[in-house]
Amino acid sequence: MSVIANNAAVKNAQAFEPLIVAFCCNWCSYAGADLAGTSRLNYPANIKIIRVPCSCRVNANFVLRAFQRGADGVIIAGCHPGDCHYMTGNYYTRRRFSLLKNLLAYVGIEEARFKVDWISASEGNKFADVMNGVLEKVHKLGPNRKLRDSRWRR
Amino acid sequence: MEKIKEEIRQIAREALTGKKVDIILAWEKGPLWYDSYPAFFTKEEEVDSLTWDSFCINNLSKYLLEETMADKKVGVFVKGCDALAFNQMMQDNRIRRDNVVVYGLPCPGMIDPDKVRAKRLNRGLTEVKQSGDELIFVTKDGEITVPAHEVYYDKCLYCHYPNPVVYDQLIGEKVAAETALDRSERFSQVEALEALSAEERFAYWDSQFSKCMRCFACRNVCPACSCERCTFDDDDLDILGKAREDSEDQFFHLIRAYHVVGRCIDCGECSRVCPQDIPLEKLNRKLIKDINALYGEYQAGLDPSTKAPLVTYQLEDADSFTAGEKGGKGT
Amino acid sequence: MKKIAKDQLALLWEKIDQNYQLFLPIAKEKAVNFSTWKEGAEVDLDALRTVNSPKNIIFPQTETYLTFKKEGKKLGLEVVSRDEEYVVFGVRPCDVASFKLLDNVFLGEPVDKFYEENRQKGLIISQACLNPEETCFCNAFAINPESAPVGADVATWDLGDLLLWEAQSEKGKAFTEALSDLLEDVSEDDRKKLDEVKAGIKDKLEDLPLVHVAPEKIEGGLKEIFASEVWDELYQRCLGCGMCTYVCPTCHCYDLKDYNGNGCGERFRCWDSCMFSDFTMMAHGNPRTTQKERVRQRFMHKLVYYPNNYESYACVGCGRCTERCPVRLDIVKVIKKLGGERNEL
Amino acid sequence: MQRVGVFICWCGTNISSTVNIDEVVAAVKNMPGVVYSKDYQYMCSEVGQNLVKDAIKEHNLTRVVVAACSPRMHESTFRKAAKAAGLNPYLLEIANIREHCSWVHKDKKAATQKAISLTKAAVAKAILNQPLIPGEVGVEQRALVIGGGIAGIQTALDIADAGYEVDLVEKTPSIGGKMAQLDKTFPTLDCSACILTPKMVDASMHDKINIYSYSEVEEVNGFVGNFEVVIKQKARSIDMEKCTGCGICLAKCPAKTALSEFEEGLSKRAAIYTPFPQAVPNVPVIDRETCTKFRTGKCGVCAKVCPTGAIDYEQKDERLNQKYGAIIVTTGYDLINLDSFGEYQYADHPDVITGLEFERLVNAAGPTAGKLVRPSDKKKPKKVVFIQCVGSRDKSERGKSYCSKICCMYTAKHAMLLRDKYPDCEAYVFYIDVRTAGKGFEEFQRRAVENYGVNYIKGMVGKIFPTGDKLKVNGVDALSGEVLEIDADMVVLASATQAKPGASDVGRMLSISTDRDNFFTEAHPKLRPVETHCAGIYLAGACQGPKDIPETVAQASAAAAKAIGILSKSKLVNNPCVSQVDESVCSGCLACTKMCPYEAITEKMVEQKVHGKIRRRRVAEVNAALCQGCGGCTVTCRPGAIDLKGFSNKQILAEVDAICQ
Repeated sequence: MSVIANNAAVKNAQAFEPLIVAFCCNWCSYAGADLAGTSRLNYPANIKIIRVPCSCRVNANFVLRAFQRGADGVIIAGCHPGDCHYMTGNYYTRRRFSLLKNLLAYVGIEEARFKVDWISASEGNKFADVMNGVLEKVHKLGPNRKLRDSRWRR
Repeated sequence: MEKIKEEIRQIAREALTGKKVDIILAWEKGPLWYDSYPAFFTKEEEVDSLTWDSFCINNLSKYLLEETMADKKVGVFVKGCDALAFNQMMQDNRIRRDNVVVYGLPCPGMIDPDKVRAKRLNRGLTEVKQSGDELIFVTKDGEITVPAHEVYYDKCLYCHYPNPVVYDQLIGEKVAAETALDRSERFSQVEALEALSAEERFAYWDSQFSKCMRCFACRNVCPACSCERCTFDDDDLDILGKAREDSEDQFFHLIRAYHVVGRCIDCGECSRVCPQDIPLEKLNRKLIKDINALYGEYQAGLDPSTKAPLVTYQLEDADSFTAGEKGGKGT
Repeated sequence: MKKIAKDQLALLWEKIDQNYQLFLPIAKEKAVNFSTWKEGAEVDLDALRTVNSPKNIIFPQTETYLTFKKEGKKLGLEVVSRDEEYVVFGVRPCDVASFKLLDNVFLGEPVDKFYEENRQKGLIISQACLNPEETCFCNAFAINPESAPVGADVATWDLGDLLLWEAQSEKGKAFTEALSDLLEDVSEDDRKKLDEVKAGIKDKLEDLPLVHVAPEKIEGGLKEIFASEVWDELYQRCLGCGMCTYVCPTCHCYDLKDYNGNGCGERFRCWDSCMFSDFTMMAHGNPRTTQKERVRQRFMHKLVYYPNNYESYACVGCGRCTERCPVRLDIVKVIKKLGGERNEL
Repeated sequence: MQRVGVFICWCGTNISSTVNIDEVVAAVKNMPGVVYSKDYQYMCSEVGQNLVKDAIKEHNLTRVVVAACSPRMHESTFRKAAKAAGLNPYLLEIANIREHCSWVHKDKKAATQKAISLTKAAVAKAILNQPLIPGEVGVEQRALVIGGGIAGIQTALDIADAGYEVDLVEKTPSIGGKMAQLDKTFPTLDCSACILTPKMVDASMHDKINIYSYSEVEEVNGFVGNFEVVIKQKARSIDMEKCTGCGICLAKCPAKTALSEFEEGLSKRAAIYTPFPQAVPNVPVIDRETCTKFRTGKCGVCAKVCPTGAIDYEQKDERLNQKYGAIIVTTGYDLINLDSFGEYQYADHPDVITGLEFERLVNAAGPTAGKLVRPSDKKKPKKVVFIQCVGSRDKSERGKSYCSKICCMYTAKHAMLLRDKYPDCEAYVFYIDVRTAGKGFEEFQRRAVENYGVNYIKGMVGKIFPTGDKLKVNGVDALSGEVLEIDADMVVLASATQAKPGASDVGRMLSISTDRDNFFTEAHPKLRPVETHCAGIYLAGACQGPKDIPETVAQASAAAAKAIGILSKSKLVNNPCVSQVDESVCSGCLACTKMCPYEAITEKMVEQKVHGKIRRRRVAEVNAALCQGCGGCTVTCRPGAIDLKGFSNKQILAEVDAICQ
């Protein structure tokens, strides 16, 4: 019995392939992701990156759209505050998404599904860590149904 | 208020006859007891129907949009919250200040018709008179006196700015700015929601949002929603469809609230006009509360020369997402 | 005529629900709307006026026509149809009257097949208004709130502990028959009581503040009313939201849209509002460019164009816009402004 | 309908070992808009690029997607190829299936699926791409150097030697900077003045260099190639044309009460003064706060004695507007204030001095004419203690967390100079570490220990107690654990260096960023060390971080080379991925202008025909030459009236949709 139950559990876990959309700024986090690649670090294929010039280019619309279209988690990654290629862009990111993150939590989106972090071009390791961290938590939460458009087929 | 009404009429007449303004924006009374609505006066003789009573809830600043007014000179009467709206629209560059004469009206509070109905005071009601802190409901069968705070809108009970923060001319005496309820209490409902689990919160908002008919009354009445063309009406970008779909309702409400971040004056008009009674102020206040906690107290509309919280920053700003979280309450 | 004790109603809902989709006025988060009954639902038969009118059931805000699916280079299409027969309980006489107005539009040639199917699959149970509200003015359109309205398959009256029940149509009779184990025959006393209550309503109606509304007093033809200066003043406070049209039981303009859902999708019809700036948007732009024209369009349609086509006003005096309009630009004020008022009853 | 061609690179086995190329090719064929697809082992090779070029022509491709390595690697390569084939280069998109896919995933199936997904997103984006044409702007062939220390002088000379006009703006009355104050320089011990003065003279004599001393940059607008700068020339009270630099006024001035800045306050100077004898320009200034004439209206001695009538009490500040193609910031550094280091008695005891004061005390032209004596009693010291890292490598509030870099070397130099002058005088150096990374540095420091007998003690000084005419220095030898007590005659503190107090203001004025210590930030710590994030503005010297002279000079020449690179062009091309405003939708709220880091957005009035009526409206306007394309404005814009070319709202949403399939 227990073996079968375990198998079922394993099967369920396998059946759930989370989708994580990560918006990465071109100068730090996208380059950090490149470095993670160059260093042959490992993170799961469920994370898919969209390149933006700066984290301040990310519109709340994009985040919600990803959830509508079936993303199980969304990440925004930018340069560390003070290191923005555009000098001050990420200071605005910080304010904008501090508020959005709280708002999403407030309407019941689990906090682990939306992550903002600062990853520099030299932090390939951190990039992989952050991605793995989010994925692990999202995996535990299971598929996201909230905000999701019932008409969209993934 | 009777006395002030006469004064307002006089001012309106003089402004129109003296060609000081082309239009006077005030209120007029309809056939029902609560029925005070925005009115545009261009002739002296029309002013006789101008009213000022405890039902003049409508915010006239919203009508001052540059394009609405073209190049006309407008005299507008503003209550405390309307003045905040006026300033917010100034900050958003949506009012041409030199075309507007602002008449400030200290506001004793406005009556919520729903509270009157709940008390069954509307039966045969013909008129409501104000007398100090009490209101006299005149019905066919006699008069009933009620403490004013029992029937005022909730927002009036928390109101910190009953006296207009901007005006060219103030009419009547300023009223006491003490709030009937503790101002910090306006976040109590937000805190109650924050205390729930994510699942409970989602269930709550899902059932609220799913009532939405997408009539856009909340947006169109909002003084912070003054865009030339709302992004929701952008067919090309197409971020919001026209179907009744939970996901789109949620999207609409989150983005609507997010678009007024730091610009919402907390006038509560969105909630008031919602036909489905969706408590939109709980979204707005959550954001106001977080701004206050993360970036310091901020009241939109107080000073149009300040930068709204989302178009400025401090080097040492807190955030709500990194390990060293410094403030703001997520859950 | 039949009756059922009010405390038995839950059993009735359960029974109906077994064979039909059952719509009732149900309170959810402070708003009462017609929605499908589930056990434990907060049914509110006292609510005179649901926020959304029951139009939403026969002509839903969003109605999917067809779904499509991409298979390689081909596109598979499938027409969607309403699957279940349904019952709407508690439709007020004014709202029942509104169904006829919608029928005029959708069931005239060319027949709207989707609407037709919706109507055919539905059974309407009316509930008389024994306590009209101050914003009601259905009498202006010759609707008797106390009566069994034409168009209802079953009419009901709420007499406190009792609900009186009378089948009106063949469909209603068969339906009543099927529920016979829950319904009993009325007594003479019950009938008498009903007559008393009905008579009482007449007086109440005369006391209503909007009783003087009389659209037939509006003078002038289409062109004169269209050109009237009244519109210049009326529209000014309109905020351009679509609330009046969405809560209105008679507004019936719609848009057709597609949803692209990743290799599959659907085409749906959805309500539209003549108050919106993108209403009837065409390649060259919008034919009505200002809010004045939009406001005029709405009321001309209700009071002039529609009557010209169907010989009745496209308003049933339900009072939803009177109650809800954020700036109180309701049809009563428009009718009065156009001269539609009588001095004596 | 667009005709998209997709090219999938194997990158040898780099991609193909983890991603099943065949599957990707098959999937790509079904993507909407794709009319052609091709895989190849090395798409970036000439053969691979030719595949792209040929296919564009042969199949009339209107959009191209290359699924290969990171766009940071070869986007420009493929864009050039597209351009060569007659396609606007910005119609090409890269799907990163190497760094973001094959290299980070092991599971072949998952990696293949992801590669398909990323390619699909790139196709979806590419379909919405618009041809972009970089704008061109002219270049003002003139450079501005802010700061006249050795960094500024070197930069100015290099640029001027290349044939371009240079304006060198210096805040104080003379160029020369900190280096002019030094006595000898490590590690060669050659005289600072001997090597600096000729450069100062060169700069002043150069026909391409204009020195604005006693001047400050007040306002900077514009952008690379076209900076518009306002320079404030402070009133010198001397007519520079007439003054011959004879120096009579300096000698005759009765108000000799001000502390000399150049001598680090170790001596006094007159109200009319040149900072030091070799000053360039050799024209004095009147310090109006000290001058009796300005304070009381009486005096006027200088005017009376001036043989050429150069004194002009009525002179006013003047403002000069000038345009530049490039700006080099060389504003230098300062020493930290030692007031909060009470344990060292710096503020209270005259014989506790800083290293820079020591330089003046040993300098032949200094306040003691080179005689090294105690400031208090002018006696020759017998024992001198040097303390390193005063405020450097100090994480506490009063200190600086970084290493000031120059102190180890100059302390060794000071100790050697001391022992050289007075072989009988003992020298003790307290240090945390001795850092001598530099050519000849280690040898230099060893000489101090081995040849000059300087006592190096690893450890910090706890406190200094002035006892009689001695300074009792209490320290710990960290190696032996022994508590030391040295009766010193003098203590020299190697105080930390810091950014100029006004650096952050300068940064703000120039729109360049400063780090947490207020040093200016370079564009990349390794690969772009003299550039800033603001195109056309470069950094040299200690304003970017602590530096010694050789490093400063090297960086100065590097910055000059970068500036020359700009000045030598007649036109510059812009990044075409800039924001643009849809004026019909813009509400004129100008939120975008408030957040733009480059002040690239301004307001303008437009006249629009709305429903047949002319309406005058306020709208935002982007200066494409200033816009750097961060896209932050697009998010402040609620209705989406401002959008970023190349990364438009629709494009990113399309990518999201495609990725979520």
